[in-house]
Amino acid sequence: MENMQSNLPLIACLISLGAVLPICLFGEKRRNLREASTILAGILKLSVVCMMVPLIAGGKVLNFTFIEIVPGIELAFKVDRFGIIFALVASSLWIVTSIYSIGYMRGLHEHAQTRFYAFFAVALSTTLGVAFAGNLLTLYVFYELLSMSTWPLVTHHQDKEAREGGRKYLTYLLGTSVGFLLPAMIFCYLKSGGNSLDFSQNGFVSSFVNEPTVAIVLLLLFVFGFAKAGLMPFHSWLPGAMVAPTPVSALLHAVAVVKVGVFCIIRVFTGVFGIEFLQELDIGQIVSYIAAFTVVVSSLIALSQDNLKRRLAFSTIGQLSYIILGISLLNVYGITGSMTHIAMHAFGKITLFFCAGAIFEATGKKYISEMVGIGKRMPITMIAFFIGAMSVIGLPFAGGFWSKFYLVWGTIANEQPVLLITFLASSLLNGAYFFPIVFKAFFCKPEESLFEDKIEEAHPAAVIALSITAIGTVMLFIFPNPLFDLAKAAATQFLS
Amino acid sequence: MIWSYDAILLILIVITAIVSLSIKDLISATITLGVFSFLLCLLWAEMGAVDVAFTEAAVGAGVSTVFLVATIYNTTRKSSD
Amino acid sequence: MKVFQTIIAVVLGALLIYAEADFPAWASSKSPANAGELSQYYIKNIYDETLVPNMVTAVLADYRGYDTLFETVVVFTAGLAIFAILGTGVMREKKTAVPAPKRIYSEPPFDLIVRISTRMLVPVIQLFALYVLAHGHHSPGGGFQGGVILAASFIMLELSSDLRAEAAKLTHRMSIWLGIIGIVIYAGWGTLSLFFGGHFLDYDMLQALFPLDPLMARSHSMLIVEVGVAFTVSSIMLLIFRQLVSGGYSIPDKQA
Amino acid sequence: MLQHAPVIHLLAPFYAAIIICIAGMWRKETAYPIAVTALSLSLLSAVATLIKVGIAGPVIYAMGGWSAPFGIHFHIDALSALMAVLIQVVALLTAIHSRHPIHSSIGEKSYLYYPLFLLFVTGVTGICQTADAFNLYVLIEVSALTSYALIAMGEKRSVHASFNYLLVGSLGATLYLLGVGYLYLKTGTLNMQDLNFIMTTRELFSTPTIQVALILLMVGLWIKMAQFPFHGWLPNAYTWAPSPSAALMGPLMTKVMVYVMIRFMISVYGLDAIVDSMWTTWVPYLAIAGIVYGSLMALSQHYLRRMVTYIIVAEIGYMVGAAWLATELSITAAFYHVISDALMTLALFLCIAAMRVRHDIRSIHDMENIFKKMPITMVAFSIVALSLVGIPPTSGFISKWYLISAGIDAGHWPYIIALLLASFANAVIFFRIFEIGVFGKKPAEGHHHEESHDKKYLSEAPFSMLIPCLVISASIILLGIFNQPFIEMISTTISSISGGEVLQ
Amino acid sequence: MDLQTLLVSKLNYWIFVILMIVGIWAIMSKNNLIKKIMGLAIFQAAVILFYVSLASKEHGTDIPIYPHDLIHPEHHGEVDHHVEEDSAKAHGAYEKHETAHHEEEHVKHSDDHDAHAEKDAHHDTHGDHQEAAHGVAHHDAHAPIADSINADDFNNPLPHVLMLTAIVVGVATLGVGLSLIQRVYRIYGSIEENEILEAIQNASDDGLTLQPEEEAAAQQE
Repeated sequence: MENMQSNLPLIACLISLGAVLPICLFGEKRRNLREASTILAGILKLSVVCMMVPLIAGGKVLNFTFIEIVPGIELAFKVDRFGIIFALVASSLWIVTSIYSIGYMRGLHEHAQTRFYAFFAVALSTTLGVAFAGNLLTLYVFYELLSMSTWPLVTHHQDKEAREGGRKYLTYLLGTSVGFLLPAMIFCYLKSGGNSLDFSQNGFVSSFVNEPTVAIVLLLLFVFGFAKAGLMPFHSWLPGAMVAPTPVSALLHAVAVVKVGVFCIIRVFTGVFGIEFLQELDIGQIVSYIAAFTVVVSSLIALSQDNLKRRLAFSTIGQLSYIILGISLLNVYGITGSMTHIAMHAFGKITLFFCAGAIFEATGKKYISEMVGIGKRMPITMIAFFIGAMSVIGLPFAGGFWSKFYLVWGTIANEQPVLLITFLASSLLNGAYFFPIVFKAFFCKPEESLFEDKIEEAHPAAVIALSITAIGTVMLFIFPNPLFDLAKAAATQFLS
Repeated sequence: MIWSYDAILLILIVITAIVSLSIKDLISATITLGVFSFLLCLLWAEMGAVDVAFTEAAVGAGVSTVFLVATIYNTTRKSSD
Repeated sequence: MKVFQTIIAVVLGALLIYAEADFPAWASSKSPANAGELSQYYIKNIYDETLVPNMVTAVLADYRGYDTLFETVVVFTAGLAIFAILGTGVMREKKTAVPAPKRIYSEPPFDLIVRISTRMLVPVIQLFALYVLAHGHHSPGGGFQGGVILAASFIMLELSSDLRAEAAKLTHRMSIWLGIIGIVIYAGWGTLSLFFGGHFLDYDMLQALFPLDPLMARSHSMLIVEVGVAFTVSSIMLLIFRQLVSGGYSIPDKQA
Repeated sequence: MLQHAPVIHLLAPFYAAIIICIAGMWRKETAYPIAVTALSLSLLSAVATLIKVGIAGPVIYAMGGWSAPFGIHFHIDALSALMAVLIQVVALLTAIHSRHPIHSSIGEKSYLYYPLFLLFVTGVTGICQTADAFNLYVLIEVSALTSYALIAMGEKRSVHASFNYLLVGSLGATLYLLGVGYLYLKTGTLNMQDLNFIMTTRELFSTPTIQVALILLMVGLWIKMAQFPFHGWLPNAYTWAPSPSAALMGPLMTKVMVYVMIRFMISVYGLDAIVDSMWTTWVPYLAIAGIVYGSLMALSQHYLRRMVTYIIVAEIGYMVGAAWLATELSITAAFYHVISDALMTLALFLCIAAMRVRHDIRSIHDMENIFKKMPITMVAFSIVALSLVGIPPTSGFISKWYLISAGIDAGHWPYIIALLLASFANAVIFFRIFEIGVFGKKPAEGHHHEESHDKKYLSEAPFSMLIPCLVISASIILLGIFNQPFIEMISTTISSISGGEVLQ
Repeated sequence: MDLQTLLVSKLNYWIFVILMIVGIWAIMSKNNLIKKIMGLAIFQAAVILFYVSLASKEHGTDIPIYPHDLIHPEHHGEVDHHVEEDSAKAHGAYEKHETAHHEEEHVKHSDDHDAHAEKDAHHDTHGDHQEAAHGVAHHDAHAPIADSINADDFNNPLPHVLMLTAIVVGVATLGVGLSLIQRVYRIYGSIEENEILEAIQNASDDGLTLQPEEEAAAQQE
């Protein structure tokens, strides 16, 4: 596990930030060049991340320190296995989302596309910043910058609901991060005698916290501080952010924002508190019960939603709580499951969002009740939708199956019947709110079908993007090993 | 530093201060303030602070009364309270 | 609303009375201020270090000369400030004829007694003012008092006779000039000592300029400083009076 | 000449004011260049003094050659050197900024405006360096008189606002004078170091006179710095003043008074005497009231300038609250916030003035699509906004970090909650502005509408106003990232002053 | 301490407190602007009363000016004496100046403050400071009169100096205040606080634009 100085993580972060310049320069007049520079930046970023993968897989940890902001803490990157998994997911999906948004934005003749692509690129660079963050302060810096850069994307439509959604988005994210996270972080910094907040093997909290009540309060402050993970009391910004155009909600739900929330919570569990310390104090239980509650309630609400995107939003809240549930099990299977579920859910959910966007772009339909018989009109989209749904539910032949398998295995290993039941029940509920859509789309009676029989897909770029992600979901099921080896190695390293 | 002379001056000073603030007509209020300043000048002289007395007389009483009268000249003479 | 203010005033009074119990007896020479090392040093050593019998002028112009410099700057700033605040009227009406308020510039009712007596008194007052300025070292007085009495003599002259004629003799531009000359004398003398290796306002360096012993150097530079102060104070007080009386419509200069 | 540096950066603006008075009467346009050159010269000498202090420790410059208690002298340690540099930076940038607004609004009297401007800078610089309590009163009066005139040259309502400021300001200064008188009565000296020396040797701190002196000093200084119950004069004064005066006095006048308060707390009374006094219990609650009041009023304002004044009142609450937690960390935090807040207030005033000049924007509702009209100024504005909210890379975040850590260190949780609420209120204020600025005012039905990209639409602020905005927002970020040297210098000075061995 | 001695021994301070209350009360509750300014003047005069009354000593102390006979003790036939005295003094002074200045320079910067900071007796440092200045005793007529003065029979000069400054500052503030009152009168046509606030309230514009000066209008009527 020897450390290695390298500025690869910095380059990876700065590529997309650098892409902002050509995007703004080309602007609206030379659109193709602008889109080309976005995709080029995406590919470059993915290549740099891929260059890092062999090094990390070989056990090295790349770190890069910039400047000491507060005595004892520097703005530092420390890339380990867990960070690289998330970075891979984020940078690969960015390329796909860029392709998709070309189709979507041009199809609907959206306004202010330059602003959209610029802020999208900034959001991605901050996401990678969070992925590579070496200590709690750097994590906080990029976490805040991500909220700032995604706000203009959420209020992209500039109409009433978009502004309400944007205000709600900011109130929740800024409120919880400044309200809970900042004091908790400073408390740790002060109480740990001013030495660094680095994510160490068994965390630095154990050095100054002994009685469990303080630990619980601190843990809850951190867990609710990262409101991006959408835990129950602070989740309603997520459905509110559905007003954004679909590539943004795809970014929000699959690629960057919510994943950053969950990523930070896992970092807090493993790097700040340390798994043994949590096991010893046995305070993982509380978080797992909160997560379980969120899973069940969000799945029930999703059932009642008629708007397709809102239903997908609530299903995301449920899936995120799976990940939090997994990490709070504090055993190898739970942690592996939660880490891999980040990737699996990302591919699954992004496909579903792309399909929702394609349907809206092609037919203008938003509500599920209007989508009876759409399978005949847009077969590829609906097949991709089916694959995505299978991955989210956790059925075989789609990536989600493996990660859910590990999560369930984790609950059994911990002899937690209650959590096991929640897992199974919520999988059933997932099925309950996804399969009716697919059945109605394909197997409805001819007289009920609202669409004629001729095939009329959405913008070709959009169809390509959603098919890539659907195929990706299936590939993840067939070749899960590279991802799972990384995840298992990371989990064992956290536990040892 | 004759104590009795000192006491009389102090009492007079307080009286002129309160009177100058309560007179409605501004010109006479200013004149009373001038009296207040000159009494102060007498008090300083009696207390041994000759330089301060001289300054109070020339600068404190002399010039500020002139400035006040000049301003009243340009604004109004009657005041509501 | 009045009740609220009286409460505040009374609270402040009570606060001060609470502290008064702890004051030393009123005129006791044992009180820390009077028996303190600072005042004892001043009373004992002023004549030996500055050859100036009037302790107050010595402390004012030499020991705490920096204070007095900024006091002169306060006076100069007040002049500038009033000129800036009230002068706005003048600038706008430059194009139109100055709508001088009728009362001020009309010929004051001709009053022989006032006119003649002021004309006789003014030179005496000005002489006294110069005496006060010059004898600041030996008797109470000095730059400020002398300057104000000088300004008072000019004010008396203007009040008794036609303000327009008087104002034309000494325009507001001239009084700002005099104010500047006064400050330049004072601050310039202080900066001069920088070039002779002393600290700012260190009067020992006059000895390097003229063959005088340092003590005489100090008392003479104090006189120079007092002259500077007198210049500023007299011209600025006159400027303030002129601005306040005419409400800012000072007589436009000849060339304007 | 270097050993006279402390005097040089005091006299440079002073002499420049006099030269402008003379030269201005003939050629009005000479005023601006003289002012800028003088201020840049004084900035250089201030930086030189700061470096000298950094290396050789506190610089003592005896005025008139008289030794410690008998004459007035400068005691320049790292705090006063930093304040001097801050003042010159703010003054220089405001002077550069002021060419356009002054020329347009009070052009013909610029030969009076700049001398008052420079005399204000002289007074404020003097305050930061003098070690004599009474001399501080005279310098407060110099800067106060100039600020009354600088305010009264603004819009119609500024005259009445300036008169109220005069009354309250003189009241505050005279209360300060009375407090110094009480100290002199008990100790016999006026020099700050000497006061501390005598008060510690004779254990005078508990005597009623010294306690009442502390009350008088603090009430006087709170009035001058517009701390919560005494802030009545500030909103009107800085809203109607001409924009360069507001940009000059907003960051400087109130912040220098906070410096004076800190100077009295640590150099005259000594931290250990203050820690166990009952002040440290009730003053933070007063500050919290100020923070909450300032933030709420700022939320409810529509006029930009008035909103900034209420933000100043809230920020003063931060500093006073932190200072009176009376630990070394909290005073370091308070002092660092003095510097970072001065820069932020200046940046706000400069950007708002730029918007006012080019697009006549006065209230939030006029700011429609301002990001398209003035992209560069709005980038500077958004950096400052993020800094006020406390988003990481900026100096606002670092000062919030130190303020909260001071709160936690002192275990004063209400103060921390007030800080967080205030930064959240700032977030609401500025994102409301961003919403209107970026997305336009009337919500567009549906989302198909074209936007105009023609050249006329895009009209940036004049060049001389744009440069200060950019320099300031860049310095906010730089101060945020490279804050260690400043924090280091401040904390060592404070610990050395209150650490017992009083540095002469 | 019974009331009589309390009242008698500190009458000045009582009057100072009363004047302070009158001043502050006038500033806050008087409606007329000129009355407010007069209240401020009274308030400042009260502070001056406080400073000067702490400077005076027991009865019979003298004004802070050295009496003539103390300064020039021998006045018989000083004409010829004078010339010789001057040259001696000039010579002695020059040579004394060299050492004093050098001494002072050195003393000022380094040890004077450390000596000052040490706990040992204050007085001797000043003693030797004094001796240093007079170490090279010049033998002419101007013998140091420092030790022949008893500090208690002169009033303390320092507060007098401070109050000189305070009075002049007070007048400067008064001048600026009165000029502001005149401008307020020109703009709003009245110097009563309540009338001014009404004028601001119902002023249609929000006071932002510098109207063509109402002053001209107010001035005409």
